[in-house]
Formats: sequence, C-alpha cells, structure tokens
Amino acid sequence: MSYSLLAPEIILTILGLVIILIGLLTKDESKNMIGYLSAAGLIASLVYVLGNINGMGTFFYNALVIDPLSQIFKLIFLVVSLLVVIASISYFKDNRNQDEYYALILLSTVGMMVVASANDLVTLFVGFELASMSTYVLAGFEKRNPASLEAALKYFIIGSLSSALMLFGMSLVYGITGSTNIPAIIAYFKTNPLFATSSLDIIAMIFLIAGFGFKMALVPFHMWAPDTYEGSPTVVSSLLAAGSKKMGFVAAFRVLVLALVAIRMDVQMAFAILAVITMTYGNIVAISQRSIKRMLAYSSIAQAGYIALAFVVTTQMSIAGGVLLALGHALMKSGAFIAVAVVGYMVLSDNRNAKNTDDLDNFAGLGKRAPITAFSLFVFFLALAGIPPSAGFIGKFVLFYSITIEAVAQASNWLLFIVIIAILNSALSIYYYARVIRYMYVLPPVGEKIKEPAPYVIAILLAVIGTIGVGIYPEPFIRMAMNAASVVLGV
Amino acid sequence: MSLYTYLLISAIIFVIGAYGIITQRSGIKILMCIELMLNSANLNLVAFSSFNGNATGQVFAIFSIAIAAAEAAIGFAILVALFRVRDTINLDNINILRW
Amino acid sequence: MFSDFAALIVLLPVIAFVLTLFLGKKLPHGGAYLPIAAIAGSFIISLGIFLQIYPEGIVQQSIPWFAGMNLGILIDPLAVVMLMMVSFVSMLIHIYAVGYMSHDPARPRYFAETSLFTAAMLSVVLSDNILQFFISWELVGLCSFLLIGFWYHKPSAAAAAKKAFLVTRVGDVLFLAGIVLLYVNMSDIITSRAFSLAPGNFILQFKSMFDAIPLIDKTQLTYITLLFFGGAVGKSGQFPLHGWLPDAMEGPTTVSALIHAATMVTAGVYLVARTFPMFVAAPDSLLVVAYVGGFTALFAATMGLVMNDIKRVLAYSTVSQLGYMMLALGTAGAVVGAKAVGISMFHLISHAFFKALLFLCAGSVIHAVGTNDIREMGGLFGKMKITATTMMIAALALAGIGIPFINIGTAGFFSKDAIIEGAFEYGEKTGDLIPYGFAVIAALLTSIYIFRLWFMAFTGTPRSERHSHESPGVMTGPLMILAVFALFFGFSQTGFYHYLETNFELMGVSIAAHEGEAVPPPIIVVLLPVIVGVLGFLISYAIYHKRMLDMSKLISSQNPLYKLLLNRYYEPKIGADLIGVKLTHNVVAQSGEFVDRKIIDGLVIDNIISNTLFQLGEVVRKLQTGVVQNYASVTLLGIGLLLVLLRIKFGGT
Amino acid sequence: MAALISLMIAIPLIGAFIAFLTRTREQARSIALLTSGISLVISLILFSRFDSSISTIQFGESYPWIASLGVSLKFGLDGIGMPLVLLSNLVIPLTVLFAWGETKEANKFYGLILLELVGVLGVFTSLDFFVFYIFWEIVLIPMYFLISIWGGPRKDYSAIKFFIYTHVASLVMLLAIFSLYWNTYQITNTFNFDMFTLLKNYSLIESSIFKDAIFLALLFGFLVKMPAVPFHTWLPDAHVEAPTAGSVILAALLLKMGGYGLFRVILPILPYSGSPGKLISLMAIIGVLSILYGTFLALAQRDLKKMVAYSSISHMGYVTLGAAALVPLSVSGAMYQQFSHGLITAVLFMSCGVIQHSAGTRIIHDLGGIAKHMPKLAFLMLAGFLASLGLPGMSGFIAEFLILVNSYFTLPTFVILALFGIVFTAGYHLWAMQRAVFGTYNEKLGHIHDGADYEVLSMAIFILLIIFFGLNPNPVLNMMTTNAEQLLKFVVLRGVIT
Repeated sequence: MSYSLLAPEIILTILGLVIILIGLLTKDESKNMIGYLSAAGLIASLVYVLGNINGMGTFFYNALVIDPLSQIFKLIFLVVSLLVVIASISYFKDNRNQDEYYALILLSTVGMMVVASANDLVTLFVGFELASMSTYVLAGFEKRNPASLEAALKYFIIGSLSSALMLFGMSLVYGITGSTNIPAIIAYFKTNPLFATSSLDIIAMIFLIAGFGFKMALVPFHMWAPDTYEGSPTVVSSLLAAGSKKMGFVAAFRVLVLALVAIRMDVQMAFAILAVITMTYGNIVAISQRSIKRMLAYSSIAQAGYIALAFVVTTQMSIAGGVLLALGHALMKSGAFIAVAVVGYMVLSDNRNAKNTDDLDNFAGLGKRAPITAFSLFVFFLALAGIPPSAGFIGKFVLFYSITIEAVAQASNWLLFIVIIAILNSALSIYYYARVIRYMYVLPPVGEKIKEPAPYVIAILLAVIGTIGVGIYPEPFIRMAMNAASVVLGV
Repeated sequence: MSLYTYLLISAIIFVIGAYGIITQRSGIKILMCIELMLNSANLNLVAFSSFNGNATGQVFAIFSIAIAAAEAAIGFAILVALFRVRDTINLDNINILRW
Repeated sequence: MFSDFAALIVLLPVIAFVLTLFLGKKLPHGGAYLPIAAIAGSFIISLGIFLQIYPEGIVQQSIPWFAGMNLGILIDPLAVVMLMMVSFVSMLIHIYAVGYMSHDPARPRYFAETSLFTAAMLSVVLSDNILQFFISWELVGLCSFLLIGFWYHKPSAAAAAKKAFLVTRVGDVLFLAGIVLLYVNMSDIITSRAFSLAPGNFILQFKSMFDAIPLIDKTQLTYITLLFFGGAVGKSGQFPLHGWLPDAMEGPTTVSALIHAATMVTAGVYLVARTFPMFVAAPDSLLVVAYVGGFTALFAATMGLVMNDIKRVLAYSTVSQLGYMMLALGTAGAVVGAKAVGISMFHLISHAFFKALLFLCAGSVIHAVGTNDIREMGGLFGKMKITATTMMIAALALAGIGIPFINIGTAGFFSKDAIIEGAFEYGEKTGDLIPYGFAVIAALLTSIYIFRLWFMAFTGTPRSERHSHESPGVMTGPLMILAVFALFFGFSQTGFYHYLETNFELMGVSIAAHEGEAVPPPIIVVLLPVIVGVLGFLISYAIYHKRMLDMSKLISSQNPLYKLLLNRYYEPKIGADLIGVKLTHNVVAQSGEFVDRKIIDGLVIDNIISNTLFQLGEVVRKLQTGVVQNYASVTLLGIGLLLVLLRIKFGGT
Repeated sequence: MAALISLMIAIPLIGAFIAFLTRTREQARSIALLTSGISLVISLILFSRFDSSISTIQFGESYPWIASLGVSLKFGLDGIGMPLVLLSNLVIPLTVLFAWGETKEANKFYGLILLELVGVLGVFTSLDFFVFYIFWEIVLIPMYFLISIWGGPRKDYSAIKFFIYTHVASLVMLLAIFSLYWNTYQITNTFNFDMFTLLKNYSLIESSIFKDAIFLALLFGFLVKMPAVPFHTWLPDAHVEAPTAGSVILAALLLKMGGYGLFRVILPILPYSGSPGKLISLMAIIGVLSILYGTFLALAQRDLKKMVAYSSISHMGYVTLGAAALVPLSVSGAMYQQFSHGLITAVLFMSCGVIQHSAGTRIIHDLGGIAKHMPKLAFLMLAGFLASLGLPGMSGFIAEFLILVNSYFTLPTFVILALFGIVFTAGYHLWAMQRAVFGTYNEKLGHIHDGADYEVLSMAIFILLIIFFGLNPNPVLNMMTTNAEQLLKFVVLRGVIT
C-alpha cells in the first residue's frame, strides 16, 4: 500500500505549515511571494491528481478512499483554490498577514479533499471541521471591516450549529449501525432499510441532511450564505461558493445516496421539494438584488437547487449530471466572484473609501473599463444561465435529461413537473444575469479604463477557458462524472 | 440505566442548546449553547459506544471534543474582533448584512 | 412570321418601361417616344398576327413554369382583336399624352408606368392560362394604383389610388378563390383518372379548363364561375364594387382614358369572355352576370345624370357601358351561345374608341379651362372647334344614334343596339324582361347625361374668365383618328361577329346556341334604342341648351333623390367610412390590439407572470432579516419540517 | 473541398472574432462584408452543385465530438436547408452593407451580425440534435446584444423579453429532444443524437399520449420562434426596439428557424403522432389565426415598424398553414414562403430604418408625403410593400398562391378564412403608404434626406432578388418540392389525409 495517492493532501498540509513558519521568519515586505508558493503547491497537487485521475485505493484502515468520485471532487477543490490563490496575489497584495491567509486556504483545501476521500464518519467530520474552521477565519479576514466580521460570525454560528446537528446525526448513525465506517453503514442500511426497525434512523438521516445542506446552502439551511458571501473578502466568497459548497455535495453523495436508495420514494420527494424550493427561492430573490456578490450568493443557492435534483432520481445519469454541474459551477462561480473582486479593485482605485464596491452601479460600462473582466463575467453569467456551449449547459443538460427520462420511464407526472419548474427557473435566471450584462455593455462607463492586474486576469481567463472548454469538449468530464456516479451508486 | 436514559438526557441537552441559540442575544451565550449541542452528541457517541461494545464512538467523541475546543477558540476570536469594531456582541444589532 | 414574335407584344412595352424609368430624364419629352414606339411595335405585331391567322388560325406558345404550371401565349380571334384595340388605343393615348403631360416634371415616371400598364393589359389578353392571366391582371391593378396616385402629393389622389387597389383587390381575392377552386377540381378529376391532360398541356391552361368542363361538378362550376365573375365585378367596376372608378379620376386624364378605354376595366369583361364556355355550362352564373350587368348599367347612369365633374360623368358612363357588356354576355349567352362573346366584345371595342375619345376631349377641355367642373365651363364651342366636334361624335356614338334598317350610324349604334336586342330576345325566350328594361332605361339616361355634358361645356355663355384655346396638334390628332373609328367602326359588325363566333371552336369547344331559328325582333324593339337616344338628346337640348325648364328646384339639396344621387347612393360613406374605417379599423383591429397588448401581453405576461415574480422576490428577501438567531431558527424549523414531511409520508412507526 | 459547410460556418466565426478585435469601424465593416461575402460565395458553390432531384442529404460531413453522449458534429444540406442557407448568406452581407454607416461600437456591431450568421447557418445545416440545439441557443445572444445596445427607448424590456420568452420555448423543446434521445437509447441501447435516427424512432414509441406530448413540446418550441399567435407578443416589442439591422436579421432569419423546425422535425413525426388529425387541426388553426390576427393587428398599428412586425406574424402564419395541409406543393409553398418572406421583410424593415433615421419618427401619423424628399426610398419601399401584400411577379405571390391552392385539398375551411385576410393585408400596407409616404409633405418634419447610397443599393438588390424569385422560383422551389414529396410519402402511407 503506497501512500503516494495521498500526496496532494500531504503536499498541501506540509506547505501550509511551512508557510506559517515562513511568515514568522520573513519581513512583511517579502510576504508577497507566499502567494506564488501556494499556487505552485496547488499546481503540483493538481498535476498529481490529474495524473492519478483513475487511481483507486483505501488508506488508514479504510478511513480514506481514493476513487473516481474523490478524484473529480479533488479536482474541483484544487482548481477553485488555485484560482482563488492566484486572484489573492492581487487581492491581498502587501497585506502583512498574507502568510496566515495562504496557510488557511491551503488547510481548508486539505479539509475539503479529506471530505472528498472520507470513508469513515470520523474522517468526514474532521475534514468538514478543518475546512469550516479555516474558512470561518478567512471570512473574517478583513478584521477592521465590520461586514467581514459579521459575515464570519454568522457563518461561524450557523456553521457550528450545523456541525452540532451533523455530529448528532452521526452519533445516531453510529448507534444504529454500530460502525462509523461508511461502507459498513451502507451495508447495514441495505439489509435493514430505513424505517424498517425504528424511527431513529430517519431522524439521523435528517440531521445529516441538515449538516450537509448547510454547506450546500440548500433552503432552509442556506440563511447564512447570502450574508457571508456578501460580507467576506471577495476571493474568500469565491472559495466558499465555488469550493466549500461542493463539500456538502460530495459528502451527501458518499453517505446519503446509497443509504437512502432503499426508501427512495419518500426521500426522493423530500429532496425534490427542497430542490424546487431552493432553486425558486434563489432565483426569485436574486432578481431584486443590487449587490452583485449577494446576487451571486442567491444564484449559488439556485444552482445548489439544480444540483440537488441529482438526489431526486439517483440514477447514474442524474448523479453524473450533478457532478458535472458541480464542476461547472465551481468554475463559473469562482470566476464570477473573482471578476467581482476586480470590480472592487477598480472602484477602490477610483476612490479609496468607496463602500459597497459590488453595487450594480459600479458595473456600468465595465465592458469599456475592464474589457477582459467584463467579457469573462459575461461568459460566466451565460454559463450559469445554462446557455451552450459552456460547462453550465453540459451539466444542466445531462441533469435535466436524466430527470426527464426518469419521469418518462416512471410515467411520473410530478417528476416532469419538477423538470419544468427547473427549466423555467433556468430561464428566469437569465433576467438577473442579463441585467448585469446590460450594465456592463449597454450603459456608459462611470470612470476611466483601468489596467486589470495580471493575477486577476490569469485567474479569470483560466476560469473562462475551463468554463468554455468543458462546454466544447465535455467528453472526458462526462466520462469522469459517469465513473464517479457509478462509485456513488456502488456499481 | 438503559440506553434510552442517555439518549433522553442527550436529547434534552440538545434541545436546550437549540432553544438557547434561538433565544439568546449575547454571542457568548450562543457559543455556549452550541457547545451544549456538540456535547449532547458526544454523550450519544459515548453511550452508544458503551452499549455497542466497540470503542469507535469514544474515539469519535475525543476527536469531537478537540475540534469543539478549536471551534470555540475561533468563535471567541471572532467575537473579540467584532467587539473591537462594533463595541457590542449583542447579535440583534449585528445585522448590517441583510435582505 | 409575326407569330414568332408574339412574346414581344408584351416584352416591348416592358423594355420601354425599364428604359423610360431609368433614362427618361435624359431623353426629350421625358422619354415619351420609347413607349410610343414600343406600343406601336406591339400593335404592328398584333396586326401582323391578325393578318397571318385570319380567318381561323390561332397562335399557341407555352413554356413550363413552376409547380406544374406554365407561361404561355394564346392568340385566338378573341385575343387578337383585343390586342389590336389595346395597343392601338393605348398608342394614341400615349401620343396625346406627349402634349397633355408636357408641363409635368415627373413625365418619365408617367410614361414608364403607362407603358407597363399597357404591357400588363396586353399580357392579360394573350395569356394562355388562368394563373398568368391573374398575375397580369394584378399587375394591371398595380399600375392603376401607381397612375391614379400619380400626383401622390395630393392627398385625394393617394386616397383614390388606395381605394382603387383595395376595392379591386376584393374582386381579385374572389378571382383567386375561383382559381383555387378550379385547381382543386381539376386536380381531383385528374387524380381520379376521369380526365387527363393532353400532352404539352398544363393544368391551368384555358384549353385544359375547357376540356374539363363536362367532368367538373355543376355546382362547383357555378361557384368557380361566380368567383371569376366576382373578380370581373371588381375590375370592371360593376355594382357593388363600382365605387373606385369615379374616384380614380384623381389621376391625369390620359390615365383615365387608358383605364376606361384600353386597359383596365375591360379586363373584367374580357375575363368573362375568355372563360365563357365555363359560364355557358353554368347557367345560374350567367343569370347573375346578366342581372348585375343590367342593374349596373342603369344604376351608374342615374348617377351620371347629376355629376358636375366632367370626368366623373364619363366615369359613371363607363361603369354603365361595362354593365351593358356584362349584360350582353349574360343575356345573349343564354340565347345565342358563343355569339354573345362577339356582341359583347364588339361593344367593348367600339366603346374603347368613343370612350377614349370622350376622355381625351375632356382632357383637352380641362387642359384649356383648367377645371373639371362643367358648371364653370360653357361656350367653348367657338374656341375649341375640333374638340367640340369630335366630342359630339363620341357622344353620338355613346348614345347609339344611327338610322335603323339602312344600317348607317355610329359605332355605338351598332354595338349597343345589338345588346339591347339580345336582351329582348332573352326576355322573349325566358319571359324575363327585366334586363331588357334596365337596358332601355339606361340608354335613355345615357343619352341625357352625355348631351347634358356636351351642352353645358360647349354651348351657352362662358362661365369662367380664363382664356381658353384649342389644344396642340399632338393632342387633336389622336382625337380625330379616334373620331373616325367612333364613326365608322360599326360597319365591321357582321364580319366581327362572324370572326369571333368561331373562337371557341378553334379550341375544340363547341357552345351550342339554343334551339330555334333566330326570329327578327319586332320593329319597335329595333327602333326603341334609337328613339330613346334621340329623346335623350332632345331632353338635354331643351333643358341645358334652350333652358326651357328650370332645374333649380330639382337640383336643390332639399330634394332627397338628388341628394341620394349626388352622394352616389352613399357608397363612399358605407364602403370606405363604415366598413373600411369604422368596422375594420376601429372595431376589429382596435379590439385586437386591446386583446394583444392588454390581455395577452399586459395581463398574462407583464402582470401575472413578471410582476408577481418581482413582488414575490421583494417579499421573500425580507425573510433574510440579518439577525443570526433567526437564521438558526429557520435551520431548526427546516429540520422539523423535514421530520414532519418524512414521517407523514411514511405514516409513522 | 469536402468540408464546405464547416468552412462556411467557420469563416464568419473567425470573422466575428477579428471584427471584435478591430479598432476602427472601417476595418470592422470590411471584415464583416468580406467574411460574410466569402460565406455567400461558398453557399453559392454549394447551391450550384446541389442536386435538386434527390431528397437525401448532400455535402454531408461528420466529426466525432462527445462520444459518451453520442453527439457528433454532423452537417449536411437537403432541399429544406439549402434555400435557407442561401437566404442567410444573402441577408447578412446585404445587412452589413445596409448598416455600412454604423458608428456606435462598430466593431461589436459587425461582430455580432457575423455571429448571427454563424448561428443560423449552424441551425440550418446541423443534423445532430445536440448541435442543432446549441446553435439554436447561440443565436439568441447576439440578438440580445443587438437589441439592448443599439435599440430604442424600451430596449431593456424588449431584449430581455425576447431572450427569456424564446429561451423558455427552447428549453421546452429540449425536453422533447431528451425524450426522443431516451427513446432511441431504449431501442438501440446506444447513445445517439443523430437527428434522423431520433425522428425515425419516434414512431416506435408506444404510448400515444407520450407521443403527443413530445410533439406538442417540439411544436411549442418552433411556434414561439416563428412566432405564431398566441405566443407572439415578444416579437412586436423586439422589433420596435431593435436597430434596423437587428430587425432585419430577426425577421428574415431568426423567425425562419421556427419554420425550419416545422419541416425538419415536425412533419416527419406528424403522421406517427398519437392523434395526427387533431394535431393537424391545431396547426391549421394556429396558422390561420396568425394570418388573420397578424393582419388585423397590423391594421391597428400607428408605428410603421410595429405594423411590419405584425405583418411578419401574418406571413409566417402561411408557413404553418401550408405545413399543416400536408400536400407536397403546399409544404413546398410554405418553404418558399419562408425564403421569400426573408427577402421581403428585409426590405420592409430597412425602409422603416431609413425613415426613422431620416425623419426621426416612424409614427405613421407624424409622417406624410415623404416621397417628395425621399423618392428612392419611396420607390423601394413601395416595391417592398407590394411584394409583402402578395403582388404577383414578386416572390411572395408564388408562395402564397401555392399554399392557398394546395392547402385547399385538405383544409378548405382554413383556406377560405385565410383568403379573407388578403384584402386587409393589402389594406394596411396601402394605408401606411398613403399616410406616410404619399400625400402632402408634413412640413414639421423639417428637411429630410433620402437614404444613403449603400442603403439604397442594399434594398435595391433585395428588390431585384424578390422579383427574380418571383418570376423564376424553380431554382429553389424544385429542391423544396423534392423534399416535400419525400416528407409526405409517409403521410400518404399512413393515411392521415383522407
């Protein structure tokens, strides 16, 4: 048993610790290089994951597992972290606490990757908490900014509450099954379907759903998300929305799907209701937002609603669709938030004391002031709205397809109804994306053209390439997602 | 004492914690309530471990206690930072981010 | 041989149209000589073909077009006489227009459009299939639209052009519906193998149509012919679609002459004549033709009595005379079969000569006095001798004056009397003398109004200060030529009838006349038309020349009958205002607009869908209070709801 | 020379990117004219090599793409697609020429126009449903920008309404595509998005309710695009606000996508649907309703451009009617109507554009007598209006004649109703001409000038094309008829028409 498959996590953990050390030893002025160092570490990990994209193996007495599901989600997490780190090179330039920032990013990434690989409730919990706690701090990283702190506090309180709920649920699962090992738990539930013996198991499941739902920002566990995304430093919002959100999905894929298959109909219904409410809520509230970060937060909630449709039918196709949409969303949303960060940079360079840098008015004439950013944001928005050819389209395509065919195969009216609602929601979302696009391209600019800092440009363009690339050449990603889905379904 | 006694106690603690989170205004008190909820889960774990006859639950509880400690530290740190900026930790007033 | 150049009959004026349109400005007289030369060419070719095929040949040429239909030329006796008439009269009108339009800066456009007008009419005449006929027919309508609206900056001209196009369009749609029905019936009998097209023939060719007549259901045939006749009603200004013709006087007078004599309005009569075998096979339609024609002849003549605009009088006269032609086809067709075509066409052609003459004379008068109102004219005889004389000849022809039994008379004498006699014969055979009555009364009125016109314009004391003078030679020349034809064309009657009688037999269609030898009509019937003609002359002479009767009582606006006539039976009010504007535009269209904007778009899309969503968004976002305890509450509440949901679903354990 | 179709699509795409990057408007418009011109030349080559006597796909190309979904880049042309490809390639260069004087953000403007060309060419040539759908959606984006950047006062409302309305329709259509795809998967156990395979397997669906549902979803997608009453309300708004070039492209090309869908997708599956009789009636009702409704609404309009927009609805109603009649010549008439309407409507919208530009208003009552100062425009506009009201000798007549005559075989009542519309169609066209162009000159308009040379040239070319295809429909009509006959072979076999 070689531990080389765990190299990405090991690299990042060591690097994170080393960075703290470096931070102690170097002067403030030379801390800007830490960003590059972190990026290098993330690239190394990413290359490693890509190199072992088909790797398989279990580690630490079955506590960790490497399989297609873990690999594709690690890919997502690493890509998001990489984009965020690159963008942060500009965002946190000359900040004297940079070392802590990058260390926290790397450690939260490790946390997410552990969740992706978790094969035991204990590792799952530890990974969850590692990622969460790092991001609590990151959300409040601008410690002179009341909004940032408020965001951190809300995130922290609801996050801790969710941890407690999740832990409570885990304790019940452990009590029922006598094990914390996920395959063992699934095996137990296969032979003893939920509801069959006691009602404790369903309570346990609901607590787990609540815990994971918090990360996914699924209604009604979403309340923190808009506030936190709005208040946090924009690059951190990017990490939260694009990266740590997916942690909830991978955990749910690992733990919930198979355990719930036995009682499909009811949970299907519950997830369907949650998903529909989530997407509708997200889209409707997003329409009336003027803060773009907040709008993106609601759009994230809506996207979570779409992805949650994967749990409604739990076929290989639907889960593959969910994974693809998660992948697409990671690219689009991280790019979009970074683009908003550029706008913030632009507004601050106009006026040092500007408030609400992400207000819609600041996007007026962005197409002239920051053409690359504007064009990228345009691509992300269309992708988020599911317009081809983009990652968002491919994800939605496969996902909606899977539900439609399931509706047809089961001759199920309510499933069809759900797809139609999803589709209408998707169309509705165009409204608020198009509004921003209009501001960027139709309205006259409110200031001079700026020079977009290179790190931002690199990060955004990488996200654009990813978004369009997955749309134009989705073949390998679909295959990966299908493999991941087969892992989820245990086939 | 049967398992159900433990479960009942832990459920009561859990509900107290949950009730506190909803009703309290002070950040510190809310943190304490969260701790209550975490510990109700720990109690569960230990009780199940004892009744199931394997040690995994206890290990899990130790992990979770350690994590809860770290979590509390972060929470207090955030509260302190917030107090410096806003001069209050009354959560009813901390709502510049809304709607 | 001339028949090889048959296509040039149409193409020459088309080429002239293009050249004049684009080069006219650079040529003398606005390029007028191009269309004149082209139309003269058409006339020469037509004449040549006539000489070539006389007495019993036809020219047929055809090329396939789209979807099983063809483009082709059919020149039979019917067509060739029309061709000669159209090209000849049109040529004269063009020559006249060189003088008449000499001061108009837009002359190139005028000559281009009249050239196209003539081309379209010639194309109508020589079409060998109903589709091409329809297409040319529509182009005729287009050109009339362009020419009536020639002075488009005059709002009344623009309105009249529109009215002409729209009213004839009503007829065109009926015609098109007839073609649709014909096509469907033809296809049906072809698919059911009851009928097969002869090799080289196409589905909508006249020949195929005639061949298929016996196989088409009689009811269907009646519908088809009635729809065709609907087209003719529109184009030939028959009741109730006659209103556009008097309004069409807004164009230059030469255009009126062209429309009324050579080109447009005769197309309707020609359509019925062209498809006459079908009408004969559908006697009910023929009856409708007779009645509509007869009624129109009378109806229009009554309005001609009171009009004060010189051109309007002539316009109603045209409507009335076209009614005669229809009457001839309807009544005589039921009695003498194919000869009816000859009778009708003979009147058509003689009418073309004298009506063209009338209009050109009117144009000459208008040119001289600068007004259309005959109340402001008077005493022009001395100043405009040629015009006055030629116009008198035309009036005599229109009134049908001549000497019975020795057969000396004007063109109208021969042509119109034959129609009236035909109507009588029809009445004798069927016991239905109403059409005959229409025809005789209309003849009296015709005579009255035309001489009223002449006397008011040329005799008495001048009522305007303007110095009037005779028109130049380029204008009086055509007048004199036409006057010759108006006087002497009638003598070709027998030969003409004989030539046209064989027309449909040449295409293999025989139309049997009704049984029984033709009995010479009673003397009174032969005399009556002339008597009423002379009577009309005398009445007019008495009233308008000698002033023996004071008309002021009669023509006061208190007199309801006079008011009715002067307001043209309120046709413009009912047609344009009530149906056109009030009903269609204000009621139907505006309510449609209301439904569209306020209900489909406003209520459903804007209010129900989009406003609801926006309002909902505004309400729902308020749930996000910003107070973290509430967030925790929602989270816990969510768990509670999930519990309830799943427990309820499962029914509890 | 095998990859002519993909070359034809790729060149404007490259042109669009180059145009976006150019700095001056002179460069941008030259690029636009050049690349769309090359595309036109390629389509003319294709057209000249096209064999009208066979109904199968010609110039087929296929490249693998997403193997795991069974998607491949398949392109090809038959008698349904070829005329529309030609139309697209005619309309775009002439629109570029017409808009030669655009000054506002010219590089984007011309780039977006080229992107529209790419989109519609993709729709008309792709033979893979997935690719078809992608192009179908791509078309929306440039149009959204054309409306919202260069549009009129209510451009925001109109642009977004256009976008969302048609997007919803596309998504509903997508559901039906999913079902067809799944059905093929059930039968063959392979993933395949090939359009013909999917449509062929439609007949093997067992449930007739399911069949009808798929049919209706597809029909909805196409009818909204056409647009047919009552799904038309996005169109007048979009047209009123869109810039002239946008309106031209929207009406001349984008609407044709809906009609194309009818022939490519709806007609092949119609005979196999659950209740063909009812569906045919439905289509016929919608067609006639659109004809009459569009006509009467046009009659009620004060804005010239809005009137033209409603006339488009009316004319596209003929397409639906002709398709529903299921007679070979009515179907080819409907196809011809698409082609012809594309040419005619371009002239109409260009006329509105020139008037708006010169007189500053399009409200019919505020105009009057403009022929005095704009003789060239008046001439071309009159020609366009006459073509639009179905004057023989112009292409519109051929189409409407074929549709009316041949639809009578199967849908006599509807044809009679449609005939009623013809008079009123003439009515609103002539009324508008009389009020706006003829009559006494409205001095309030001040001094107005005639259309620029490039505008006049572009419109004149359209008029010549309209007359050419009105006198000689065979080059395009023959290939349409070949395919229409092939489409309806199955209809007769199934005995749908009794």
